[in-house]
Formats: sequence, C-alpha cells, structure tokens
Amino acid sequence: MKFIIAVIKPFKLDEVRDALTGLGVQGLTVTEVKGYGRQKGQTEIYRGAEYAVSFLPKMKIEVAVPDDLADKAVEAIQAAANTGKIGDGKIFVLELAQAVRIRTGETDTDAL
Amino acid sequence: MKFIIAVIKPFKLDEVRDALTGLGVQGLTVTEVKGYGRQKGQTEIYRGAEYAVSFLPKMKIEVAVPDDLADKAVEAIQAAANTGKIGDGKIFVLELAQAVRIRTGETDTDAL
Amino acid sequence: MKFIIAVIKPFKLDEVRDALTGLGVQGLTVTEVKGYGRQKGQTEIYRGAEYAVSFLPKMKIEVAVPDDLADKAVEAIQAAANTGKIGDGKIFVLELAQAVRIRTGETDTDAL
Amino acid sequence: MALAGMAPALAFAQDAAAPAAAAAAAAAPAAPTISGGDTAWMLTSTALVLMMTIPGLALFYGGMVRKFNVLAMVMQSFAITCLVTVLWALVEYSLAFSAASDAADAKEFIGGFSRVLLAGMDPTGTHALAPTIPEPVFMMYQMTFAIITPALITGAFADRMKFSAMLIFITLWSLVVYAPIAHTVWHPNGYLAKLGVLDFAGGTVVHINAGIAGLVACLVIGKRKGYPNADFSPHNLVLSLIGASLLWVGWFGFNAGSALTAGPRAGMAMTVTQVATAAAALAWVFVEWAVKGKPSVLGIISGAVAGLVAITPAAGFVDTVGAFAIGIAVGIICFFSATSLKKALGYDDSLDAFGVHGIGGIVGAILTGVFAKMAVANSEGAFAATLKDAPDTKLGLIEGNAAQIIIQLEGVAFTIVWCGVITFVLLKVIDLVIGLRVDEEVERDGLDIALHGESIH
Amino acid sequence: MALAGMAPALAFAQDAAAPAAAAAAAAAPAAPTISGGDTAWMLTSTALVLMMTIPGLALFYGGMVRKFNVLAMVMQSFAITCLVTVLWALVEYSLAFSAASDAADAKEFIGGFSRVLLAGMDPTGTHALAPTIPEPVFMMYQMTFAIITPALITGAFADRMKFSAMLIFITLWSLVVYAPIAHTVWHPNGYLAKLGVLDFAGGTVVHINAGIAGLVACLVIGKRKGYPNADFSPHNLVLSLIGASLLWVGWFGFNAGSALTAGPRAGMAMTVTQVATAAAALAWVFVEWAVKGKPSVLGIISGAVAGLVAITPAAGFVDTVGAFAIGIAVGIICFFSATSLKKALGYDDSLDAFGVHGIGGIVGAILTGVFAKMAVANSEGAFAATLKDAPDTKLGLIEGNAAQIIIQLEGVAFTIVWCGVITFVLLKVIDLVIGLRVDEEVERDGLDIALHGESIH
Amino acid sequence: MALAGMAPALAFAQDAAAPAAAAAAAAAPAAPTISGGDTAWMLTSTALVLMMTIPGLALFYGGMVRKFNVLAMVMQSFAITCLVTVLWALVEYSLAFSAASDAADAKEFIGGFSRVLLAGMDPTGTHALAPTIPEPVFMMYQMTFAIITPALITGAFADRMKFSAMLIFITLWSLVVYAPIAHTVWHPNGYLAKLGVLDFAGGTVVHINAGIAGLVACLVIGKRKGYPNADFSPHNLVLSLIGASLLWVGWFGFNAGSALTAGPRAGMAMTVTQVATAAAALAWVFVEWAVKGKPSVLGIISGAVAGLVAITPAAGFVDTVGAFAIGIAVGIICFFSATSLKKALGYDDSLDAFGVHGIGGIVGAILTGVFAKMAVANSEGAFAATLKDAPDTKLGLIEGNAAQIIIQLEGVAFTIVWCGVITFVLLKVIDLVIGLRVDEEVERDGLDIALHGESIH
Ligand SMILES: Nc1ncnc2c1ncn2[C@@H]1O[C@H](COP(=O)(O)OP(=O)(O)O)[C@@H](O)[C@H]1O
Ligand SMILES: Nc1ncnc2c1ncn2[C@@H]1O[C@H](COP(=O)(O)OP(=O)(O)O)[C@@H](O)[C@H]1O
Ligand SMILES: Nc1ncnc2c1ncn2[C@@H]1O[C@H](COP(=O)(O)OP(=O)(O)O)[C@@H](O)[C@H]1O
Repeated sequence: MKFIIAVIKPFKLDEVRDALTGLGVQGLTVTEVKGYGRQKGQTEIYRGAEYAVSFLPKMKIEVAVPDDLADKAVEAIQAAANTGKIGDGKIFVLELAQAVRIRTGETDTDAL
Repeated sequence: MKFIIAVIKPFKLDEVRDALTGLGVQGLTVTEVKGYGRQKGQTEIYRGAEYAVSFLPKMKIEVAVPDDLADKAVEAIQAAANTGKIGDGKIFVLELAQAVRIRTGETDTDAL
Repeated sequence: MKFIIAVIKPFKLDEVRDALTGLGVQGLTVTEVKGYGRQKGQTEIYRGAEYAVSFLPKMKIEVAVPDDLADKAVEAIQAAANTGKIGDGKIFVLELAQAVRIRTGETDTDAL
Repeated sequence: MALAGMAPALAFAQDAAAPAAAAAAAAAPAAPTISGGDTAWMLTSTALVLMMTIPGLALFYGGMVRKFNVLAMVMQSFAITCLVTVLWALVEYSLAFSAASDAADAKEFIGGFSRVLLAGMDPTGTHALAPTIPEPVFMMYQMTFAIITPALITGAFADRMKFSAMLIFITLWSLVVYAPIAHTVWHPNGYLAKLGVLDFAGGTVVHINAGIAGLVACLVIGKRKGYPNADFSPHNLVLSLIGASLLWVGWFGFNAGSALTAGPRAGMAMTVTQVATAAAALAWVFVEWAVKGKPSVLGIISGAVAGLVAITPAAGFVDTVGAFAIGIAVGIICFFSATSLKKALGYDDSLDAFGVHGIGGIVGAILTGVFAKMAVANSEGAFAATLKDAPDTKLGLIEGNAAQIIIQLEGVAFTIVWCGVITFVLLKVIDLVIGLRVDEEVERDGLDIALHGESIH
Repeated sequence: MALAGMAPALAFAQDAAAPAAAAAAAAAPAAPTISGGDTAWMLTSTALVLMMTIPGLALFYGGMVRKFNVLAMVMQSFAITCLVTVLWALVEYSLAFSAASDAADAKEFIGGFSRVLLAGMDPTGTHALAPTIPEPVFMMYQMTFAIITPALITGAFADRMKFSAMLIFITLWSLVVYAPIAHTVWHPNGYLAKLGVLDFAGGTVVHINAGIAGLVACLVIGKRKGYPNADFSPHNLVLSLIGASLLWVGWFGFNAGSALTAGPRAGMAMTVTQVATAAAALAWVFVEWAVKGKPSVLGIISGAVAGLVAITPAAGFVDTVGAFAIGIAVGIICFFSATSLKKALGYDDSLDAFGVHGIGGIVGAILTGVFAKMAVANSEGAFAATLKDAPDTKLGLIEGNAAQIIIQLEGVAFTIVWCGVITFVLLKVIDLVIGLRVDEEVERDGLDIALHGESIH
Repeated sequence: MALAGMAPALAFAQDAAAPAAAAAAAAAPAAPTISGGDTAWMLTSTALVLMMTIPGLALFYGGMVRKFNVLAMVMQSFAITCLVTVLWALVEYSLAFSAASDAADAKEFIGGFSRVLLAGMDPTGTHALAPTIPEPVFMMYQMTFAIITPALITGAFADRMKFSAMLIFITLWSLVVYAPIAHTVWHPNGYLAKLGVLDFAGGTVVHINAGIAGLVACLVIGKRKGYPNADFSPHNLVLSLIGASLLWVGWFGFNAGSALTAGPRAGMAMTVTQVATAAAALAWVFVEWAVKGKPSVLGIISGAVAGLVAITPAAGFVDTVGAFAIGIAVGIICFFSATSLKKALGYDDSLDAFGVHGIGGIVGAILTGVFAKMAVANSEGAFAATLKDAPDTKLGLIEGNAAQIIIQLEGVAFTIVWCGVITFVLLKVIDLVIGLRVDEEVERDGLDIALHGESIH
C-alpha cells in the first residue's frame, strides 16, 4: 500500500476529492496547512509594519491506497489540482506498511 | 521504528493517549483534521442553501515507536478508539528510518 | 529521497525555515499541532475547574529532500530548533518513494 | 422620522387641500422651544442608529461570508460610514432636507443648496420637521439613516466588488438615489409625501430603496464564482448574532427615535417594533423548523431583521395587534423570499439585501396601509394637533380606508422605478469605466489579503 | 424598578397601617404628567436592558462553552428574547402588572387580565408605578426584565437541553413563576411588597428566581456527560468579556433605570452599582490570585457580574460605603460558591447561574436589609413624598432596624420555595412528556450541528 | 466636560480679570435646578463612555495583539475599569474635583479631601461645574474619563508588562498624574484653566496625558522581544473594528456629553465629532492607499480614532469647517506618526498609544486654538451667559486671536512635562522594586496562560 500526501491549493479540494472518489478511493484526511515555496505571498502592512507573507494557505490531503491504485491516484490528484500556476503544490508517496480500520479491526487493503 | 498515524474521533483522544502512555509511550503529536469517508455528516442549511457536510472533524495522532512496541501500540489505539460505529477511523503504520530528539541530539529509539 | 517530519517549538519556526533554505531547500509545509511529551504545560483554572494542559502548541514541519541533503537537513533543523530545554521536539525521517510537482508533472528530486 | 407628524397629515389631506395642509404643517411650529427631554432622546437615538451600522451591520454581514472575506466585508460598512458622513455634511443633507422651511426651495423631488457644508445651520435653531430639538441634532439623526441605507446594499454584492468601485458607486447613489427619495417621502412638499404615503421611519426610503439597489447590483455584477454549488457557508454566525442583536437594540433609536420626541408616540413605536420583531423571528424559525427540519441561528436572526424592516414604516401608526400581524406575515414571506424565491430565480443576492430588506420593506409598506390607526398616529405631536381638526380621518384599511393601500403601492412603485433605473445606469457606467468586479483569482483566494493586505489569523 | 418608590413605603408602613399606605401610594399620582426627561431615560434604559440579553448574556455564556456548542448557547438567549416578548404582550404583562391601578384586580399573588394583548393600554396614559412616563414605555421596560430572567437560567443546563424542551419550559416558567413573583414583589398589593421586602431593581424577582430555577434545572437534568473529568474549558473568553462588559454597561439601565425617573435616585443607583461591581470584581480576582495563584479573566468578569447581582436589590437604598461592603462581600462569597461549593456538592451548574445569580442575589437581599438608608431612599419620587410624613423611619440594620433582615429573609425564602417547587414540577413533567435532554451522541459531538444544522468555522 | 462653560470664560478673561471671572463663573449657578433632560443625557453619556473602555478599547487593543496575548490585553482594560472605579470613589474624585465649590480648597494643582469616599455628596445636590444634574451623575460621568485614560496607556506596553506591575503603576499614575492634570484643566481655579487653555472634552487631560505616559512607558520597559523583525501582525482585526466602532459611538457620550446638558452645544459637539472622525479616517486610508498601495481596515479605524482624539478638545468650540480641517490634518499626521515616525525613532509603542493619542491630542489642542469660534462656544450654558457681557471676545486664530495658540501650546507643554517626568519616575521605581517586565519565556510563549492561566481555543 501507499500513503500519499498531497499539498494543494485550498480551492482545489473538492475537485481532487471527486477525482479520487472517481477512482474508488473511499476515504481521505484533510489538514489546513501553511506552505512555503517558490510562490510568494503578498505583503501584509499594519500601520507601517510590513510582513512578507511567506507561508500561504494550502490543504494537505492524506490518502492511503492499495499499490495498484497508487499511480492512478497520483495522476488523478495531479490532474485535478493543476492550474499551471506556481504554488500548485506537491504529491509525496510513501510506503505504507500496515493499515487498520478501527471499527472492525480489518487490516491492510480491506481497511482502506 | 515505526511511525504510526491514527485518525480517530475527537472525543476519543484522551482515552487513546492514556492507552498509549499505558504502554510506555512518552510522547505523541496531535492535529485537528477533517475526514472524508463512509461516515456521512449532517446537512447544514443556511437560508435555504444546503451544504452536505462531507468532511467531519477528526483527530490525527502521530506517534513514533520502537519496532517492538508497534503492534501493541496499534492494538491499544484500536481498542481505545473503537466505538463500533462508522467513522471510528484508521491506523496507518509507516517505516521510520530515523528519529532525533532536538534537545539532546539523541537518535532513534533513544529519541522517542 | 527522504520525508522529514520535525515537531518544534512555535517561536523557532522562522529560524528553522532559514536554516533549511540556507541548505537550498526550496519548500516546506507547516502545520499547527499539539504535542504531548515530557514537557508539562501549566494548569488552566476556570472558576475552580482545573485542567492540566497536557497538549502544548507545537509546529510540525514537513519537508521532502533528496537523499544527499537529508543528513544536513536534519542537522540544520536540530541546530536551529534547539534551546536545550525540555519540549524542543523531535525529528523523524521517513523514506520517500516518489514526489511530483503538480504544476509541471516533474517527478522525484526535480519536484522538490 | 421626519414624517412622523407630517405624512398622515398629508394622507388625509388628500381628501382636502393637500398643498395647503402641507404648507401649514411646514409653517406650523410658530415658537419652537428646544426640549431637553426630546433632545436627550434624539442624541441617544443618533448614537443607537450609528451603532446599527458600526458595528451592527458590519458584524451581521461579516459573520455570513467566508473567513477570507470578513475584513473586506466589515470594511465596507465602516468606509461607508465615513464616506456618507462627509457627503452628508458637504451637500447631501442640503439636497434632502434643506428646503423644509424655505418655500422657494421646496421642490417635489429634491431640496436645495442652502445647507451646503451645513452653512446657515444655527446651533440653537431648529428644523421645521423637528421643532423641539436643535437642528444639528436633527441633521445628525438623519445622517445615520443616510449611512445605513447604502451599507445595507453591500450584502447583495458581497465577496466580489472592488473596494474602489464600491466607493464610487455609493457616492453617486447617495446623491442621486438616497437624497431624492428621502426628500420625496419626508419633505412636506415631497412628491410621495403629497401623495399621502405613510412611512414612519423609512421603510421606503431605507429598506425598499436598499433592497432594490441590492437586487439590481447583484444582477449587474453577476454571481459569485462557484455559486450555488460551492460551499459559501457563513464562517462565524456568532458575529452575525451580535450584529443582529445590535441592529435590534439600535432599531429602538431608528423607530422610536423617528417620533423625534421622547413621548407617547416613541413609546408605542418601541412597543410595536419589539412585538413585530419577535413575532417575525419566531415565525421564520418555526416555518424553517417545519420545512427544513431544524430551527437555525441564521433563521431566527434573519426573521428578526425582517420583522424590524417591516415594522419600520408602520411603527408610529399601528397597535399591538397590527404589530403581530405584520411580524408573522413578514417572517413567513421573507423566509420564502430568502430561500425558495432566490433559488427559483437564480440571482445571487448573497446576503439577502433584497430578500429581506426589499421584500420585507414592501410587505411593511403595504401592511402599514392595512393596519394604520388614528388612535396610535394621533397620540402626540404636530400630527395630533392637525388631527384635532379632523377627528374622523380614517388611516388604514382596518379603519375603512382601502385607498391607503393604493397610495402605499404607488410609493413602492415609485421607489422601485427611481432606484432601479438609476442604480442600473450607475453600475453599468462604473463597470465600463473602471470595472466593478475583482479578478477571478482574488475572488477565489479571498478579498482580505488582495484588497486590504490583511487577514484574520 | 416598579418598587422604587413603593417598597420602602411598605417597609416602614409595617409599624403602621400597611394596606392604607399602599393604597395611598398607588392612588398618589393624582395628576400624572409625562416628563420628557424621564421618558428619554426610560426609553434608553429599555434599550440598555435589552442589550444585556442580546448580545450581552448570549456572549457571556456563549464564550464559556465548548466551540461546538456556542451557537446552541447564544441561540437560547436570542430565542428567549423573542418568545418572552410575545408572551409578555399576550398575557404576561397583564398577569404581572395589570392590576396596579385597579383595586378590584389587586390580588396578592397575581394580576388580572385587563392588559391581555396590551388591550386598554393608552399610549398617552401612565401606570400607577411610573406616573411620569407613558405606560407603553413602562411596559417595555418591564418586558426587558422578563426577558433576561429566564435567559439567565440557561447557564445552568448549558450543553445538554433540547431546544424544544427549553422553549416549552421557559414559556410555562414565565407564566407561573416569573409573573407571580414579579407581582408579589412589585405590585403594591403584592404579598412580598406588603411584607415590606426591599428589592429595588430585581434581586429577588430576577436573580434569586433565576438562580434557584437554574439549580433545580441542573439537578433534574443531570450533569454534562464527562463532568467533571473531561475538559470543559471555555472556548473563547473574549466573547465572555464582551458579554460581561455589555452586561455592566446595560446594568445602568437595569439599576439606574429602576428609579423610573432621570433624577437624583437614578444617579445614586448608578453610583453604587458601579462601586459595588468594581469592588466585587477586584475581591473575586484577588482572592483567586491568593488561592489559585493567578488572577483570571473569567474570575474578574464573574466577580463583576456577582457585584452587579448583589447591588441590584440595594441600588436605590444604599450609599457608597454600603456599596463597597456589598461588593466585597459578594465577590468573596461567590468566588467560593462558584468554585468550592459546587465542587463539594457535586451538581453541575455549568455556567454558575445559581452560584453567581442565586447566591449573589441572596447576599444582596440580606445586605440590603443591613445597609439600606433613608437618606438615599428618600432622595426622590413618590417614596420621598410619603416619607415626608414619616421622617424618622429607619430602613436597614445600620439605621437600627434589625427587623428588616428578617423581612428580607422572608422574601428570599418565599422565592426559593415558590420558584423551586414549581420549577421542579415543570421540568419533571416536560421530561416525562418529551424528554429534556439531547441524545448522548449529540451531546458528545456538539449541539450546534445536531440541533441547529450550523457550525462555527 | 467640566470646562464646557468655564475654559472659554477664562480664555478671554486673560485680557481682563481672570480670577474674578472664574470666581463668578464658579459662583454663578445661584439656584441650580436639576433638569430631567440634562440628567437623562448625562446618565446615557456615562454609560456610553464606560462602553468605550469595556468592551470598546479592550477589543480595539485586543484584536491587534497576537492570539496568545489577547486575554492579557483585554484583561488590562477590564481590571483598570474596576481599579479606577474604586480609586475614584475613595479619593481620586476628591483630588480632582472636590474643591470646585469650596474656595478654601481651591488650589491650582490639586483638589482637596472633602469628597473622600464620596462623603458629603448629596444625591440631590449639584456640582458647580454642572448645575443642572445631580452631583452623583457628574461624579460618575467624570469617573468614566478617569477610567479610559490609563486604559489607553496599556497599548504602548502591550505584550510585556507584568499584570501586578501594571496595577501598581496605574494606581499611582491615577493619583499623581491624572487627578492633578484634570484639576488644573477643568477646575476653574486650576493652573491651566486660569491660563485660558481650551480643552472641551479632554484632549489634554485624556489623550496627550495617556499618549505621553505611553511613550515614556514603552521607552522605560523596552521593545517587545523580536521587534521589529518578528511577525507581530494583529490576530483578529474584526475585534479591533468592533472596538473602534464602539469607541466612535461611545465618543458621542464623551464629546457631546461634555456639554453637560442636552442642548444646542451637545448637538454641535456631536456634529463636529462625526465630521472630523470621518474626515480623518478617509484621510488616513487614502494616504495609506497612495503610499502603501492598499487601503486597510487597521488604517481606516486608526484614522477614525485619530479623528476622535483630535476633535476632543475642539468639540464645543469649532464649526463644521473647522471639523473638516482638524480631521484631515490629524488623519494625515497620525498616519505618519504611527508608521514612519515610530520606525525612524525606533521605540516600540506597540499599539500606538503615543502615535495616535499623543500626537493626535497635540494636533487637536493646537488646532483648537486655530478654529475655535464664538458662535459655537456661546451657543449655550454658563459660558454663553458670561459672554453676553463680552460679545466681542475672539477665540481662535481664525477669529484673529493668535495668542490662543500660544496658550494651547503652554497647556501641551505643561502636560508633557508633568506627565512625562512623573510617569518616568513611577515606572523606574516600580521596576526597581518588583520589576516591570515578564520573563523572556513568558513573553515568547504568550501571556495568557502564563499570567492568567487561560487561553483562547
Ligand atoms: N520540499 C518540500 N517539502 C514539503 N513540502 C513542499 C516542498 N516544496 C514545496 N512544498 C509545498 O508545496 C507548496 C507549493 O510549492 P511552490 O514551490 O510554492 O510551488 P510549486 O509547487 O508550483 O513548485 C508549498 O507551499 C509547500 O507547502
Ligand atoms: N484511505 C484513507 N486514507 C486516509 N484516511 C482515510 C482513508 N479512509 C478513511 N480515512 C479517514 O478515516 C476516517 C473514518 O473513515 P470512515 O470511512 O468514515 O469510517 P470507518 O473508519 O468506520 O470505515 C475518515 O473520516 C478519514 O479521515
Ligand atoms: N514518540 C513520539 N511520537 C511523535 N511525536 C512525539 C513523540 N514524542 C514526542 N513527540 C513530540 O515532541 C514534542 C516534544 O517532546 P517532549 O517529550 O515534550 O520533549 P523533548 O523533545 O525535549 O524530549 C511533543 O510535544 C510531541 O509533539
């Protein structure tokens, strides 16, 4: 199994979710994060104090998938989250050793 | 070492934490997340605009453990977080290559 | 490639970011988390109800780096986040199987 | 408000010699003496009505938008407060009210220039419409109405208008829509006043006016990107509840203050305001509970605002029974206008400026024609004095004067046309010249940072 | 409030012919003239007291609950405002105050039906208890007290009562607990009034009443799931601080407004209100600092509210020294009642409706009997007039009248029994019929979404 | 305020017999009768000015700090409200105002002890400075000024002062800085009053005073750790906007209330307050827009507060044109003082207590000397009466009295020196004895938990 972590632009969340469920993915977990990268934020100015906004709001999606779905999932996320503009984000794929569904105790691909 | 990621129902946090510390786990990290899965949320209605709440509040626990504790930790989490109702969440186990305690520079199992 | 997860004290964020960019790291992702560990929080008292604050505010940094940068990155984080006081946090290193830049579709080290 | 004592005088004067009566009314206060009690109440009312806009309306609206637009939303109410204050002192007050005691200046659709920069306003003098308080207090009180009206419009085009375009639009709108409508309704020689339209505290001038402008604005500027599919749920209804609460409390200044005195009529206006508001809030929330399954915070506060809107024209004319009837009616009607109607017609009146203020104002205007009663209207003031000579005058349908409903409808129609047409033209021109709408990307990522360089953490 | 001028008249009349004096007092205002100044202040006071409930109390309570219950919490104050407004206009005002000027209707425990739907309330007429303001203003002012009292109770059963059950409970409670208690205390022929109980602005009627009802309610409904081990820490004390601040500011309308005139007695009531509040807030926070190690925001605002509660019955009777004494005493006592006592006895009065309002009200009632002074009480109004004939009357213990403390205790005891018994019966019946409490799962996951379909983002 | 009718009397009396005129003015109200209208307005004004501090200022400041310091910030305003209330009733009122009607006690720099614990304050009596309202009302109104002034200072040392040190500092500062300055400016025999300084509502007493104290405090205590490089961006400007709005609304009580009557002068004071505030807000935000590229919420609300500050001394003296001039000037000047000046000089006046209140107060004091007009000043009251005998008196530069600017500068200089020196000494002594500043770690991790054991969730 693979554990996929995708950092995307917030307004793309629904599209990415739909793309993944389209592949048969049944669940995922989302976190509000701040991203630092090539994309530069605007400057916030408060009574003359200027703060370069270097951390931009992003959404992090974590989704565990069976190995055979991994490539399709990555592609689907990439396609759905893409705007072609800087700051679109990243997808990271990690090996997932084990998965458990808490409710039933099912493990591994049954648990996803 | 293993890096365990558990997504649970928020009100189960204290029980899970206690179960883990009962095993000798000394630390863990918690994040407020939103989960999408089989469990369906209620509908929010604002002046006629209805929004199906598809993302539900969950807690994500991240805990690094030595290999020998991993199975017990997974079991402990599963037992403590279980309500038998849909949406109880998942446990994911990843291989952890290296761990460092920032304060002392200790590494690996000493660092946990 | 490696996927580094560091849990640090919030006020150390800028220093750690600077240390990493000093190494040539181009991006990272930050999450507000709560940490449970050896460091104990103060007690909050509300009209006689006392709550031991066991979860303390921390920052979680996630950064993907090429293998050759991994050690330096860990060292840099450890040096920058260190105050020598309990609660300084941890660094966890995981194997990263794959990385994709959403905007361009570049993969692996090109994507970082 | 201004018409507290005047409108009815004109209402029944229809049967008689309208202009004469109006002139008499305007000339009436032979020896105006300033009353400490009345002045105290009107100073207080002015503070209360200002509080309705900042922070009241700012929060009511601010809580309903998404988190990254909340500063842009509250900014609009605050900026409009500043902008209209300046306009009012410069020229708008003069356009709306200057001519009240000046026959030569008494046109039907607009005042004159005798009060430009408040020149000639004697601190110890009075305005013919409020003979017991200093004119500066009357001017200030009226200013707070001129402030909240355009601020109400901003709910319709929330989340997508440029701040610069908004400032220009509001400036022009204040001068060519608000000032004339206020003049026609409240000035004794005004067109609608002479027609006999009953509008105690601004149902027409404030609410129908703002509601229609809002409808036109949201049609011209278009829907929010993603509407209605994306998630536009309110980010913090506690803010909206604070706002609605301050609107309610402040509305005592709006409606009871419109008596322009601290006496029986203010007391009755306060009473019916409270009753209609509560009835409308409960009506909305119970219908919602029945139809949608749950009573919501947004529902109950929306119902309360709808009640406040509908009782506004009626406040000095109806009794408790009328207040209940108006409240229940508007609560039910606005529930449907803000939910089903909007959905059915497909426009994006984002925070229901039209659905609540426009529709609620029209309901109130018509029902004022139904429930207006002499016993309430003549409880005090210039009107009462006039009525002494015409004790048999009938006011509303309930007293047998069916014609009043026609008059009320004429007032509504006039306002819809004047406001609708001019608002449309103004917006189209501004759109051509500088563009009304922010860039798509700005709208998507939030206006707070893009327009104002600030955000909520 | 109503009793401003009446209660003391009855207090000393004990030694003499109580009924006669009361009748005289009620009949006194031979030629009531409406005063613009008094009316202005009472219109303002009405707005201030309404602001105490919405948004004041809503925020004070809303900030103290967990984030997923904040909308349900503020919803209760808002809905009660609407509900009681309707009840009051329909029948509750009549039950509490209708008979004041009508001998035939003057019962000891309840009024009559002469003001049902506010019928017969002449806009220009007055009520015997407030001869210088229009009756609608008096009625509205009293309404705001009838609103805040049940809203105070909701703190006791926060986070676990069904919204429907709450609406039914408050409806019944208003009619069979609030209206009679208000009548017995403030109507000249009321049972407690005749006994000579001193209650200037509602220590008994509002605070002891709400506090006891809260205690009974939290006992009947049971503890919050997880109490006291789980984390119930307040999600946003900034909201609570806004709420406490608006309660404080609004309390000027509550206490100084209870003079029912804009004169010396209002000035003194405002003075002692401010002093007692500040003293209580500091007393609480310094004791907390000493005992718990830190001065907290929740501590200082709770102390302020305790001070406001305790000075309420005393406001028109005590001087600055009395205010200091009452404030310091209640600050210390309520600190212990809201912390140790609750813990010791183990009930879950979630937001301390009993611990602050019940205990604070009782402390205030008793200390009013200690510190009441003629020099303050007779500074103005009907009472002063009556007192001219009895200049040697002694009021509180401090003036040598120890018996007043017994009288005050009788008032407290009567309220505890009446309110306690009826509240218990009402709740048990509602529990049997529809159930008081939400499902366990709803309580655990938060009421906002489950009951109202909304959440804070 | 107090000097509403007095200061000008002294202003022109310079040319004549100052002491005599002052004595006459003080003795003038031969048969003071309490006015219901005036009392109603002053009761209301007192509530409004209290609302400025809690929750107004608490929120204005609270929204500007980082999230983990917000409770500590709002705690300061609330605690100061309690603390100064107690001090004022105990002795501070006596020190500031006791001697007004007592020749023997009439010193130039401080009052006496005749009102310690408010002894001798007859509920039905009056104070010489406010002959138409009960003395308790005058005392309460003045109290609210004594509360907000030290609360304003807290903005300068936000995020780093110990709560205990703050309480001690404010206690001493109130007694040895606020009370004397209030006395010198507002008591007829006060040093600055005799000099002829014009300060209608407290530009000197409140704003310059607080601003200078803030500047000294932030210099003594030092910069926030990390300033100016770390991110100190405001965590929630919606709170600040609510605060600014309530400051604005409450300021009607502050400025129009300073007429001490409900009449023409209050009306004019309200008018110019509104105009100057709006003009200053727009001036700030347009300059910001031009210079920084974006109009910000913090900008427009800061500009509004600057306008309110600057019009304060001028409110009873200037007309609409003067108000525009003052507003525009202060909006532009304070924009630079709060941005460039602070940056250039490098002190950390965290929330611009000096940059807005100090500078704004000085601008207002000077421009009062420019724009003060007889036509406004003599519209009502004791002053008007006095002026009847001196109809040719010239007030400001605009009327040809250039000397007034020098007098105004003397007032400014006196306040700077008195306040600056004593504030410095007080802080240095407290720092030596118990330390002013929290530990570095506390400052870094936030004051809320460390000082008060609470946090925002
Ligand atoms: N090396 C990295 N490790 C973890 N997260 C990263 C890394 N690089 C970028 N990110 C995340 O991806 C987001 C987008 O990256 P950015 O460089 O701005 O644009 P792009 O994805 O178009 O190259 C960043 O905001 C950050 O959250
Ligand atoms: N494939 C997945 N990858 C990551 N997180 C998941 C995945 N599936 C479910 N989750 C998380 O687990 C939570 C519970 O899943 P759900 O399907 O609702 O119920 P259950 O765990 O009982 O099967 C989800 O809300 C989501 O946060
Ligand atoms: N085993 C663990 N797994 C995941 N996170 C941990 C673990 N142990 C500690 N942490 C995180 O590291 C933080 C610091 O740990 P703590 O034990 O308080 O101090 P120290 O790092 O100095 O040993 C914790 O607050 C928690 O967020």
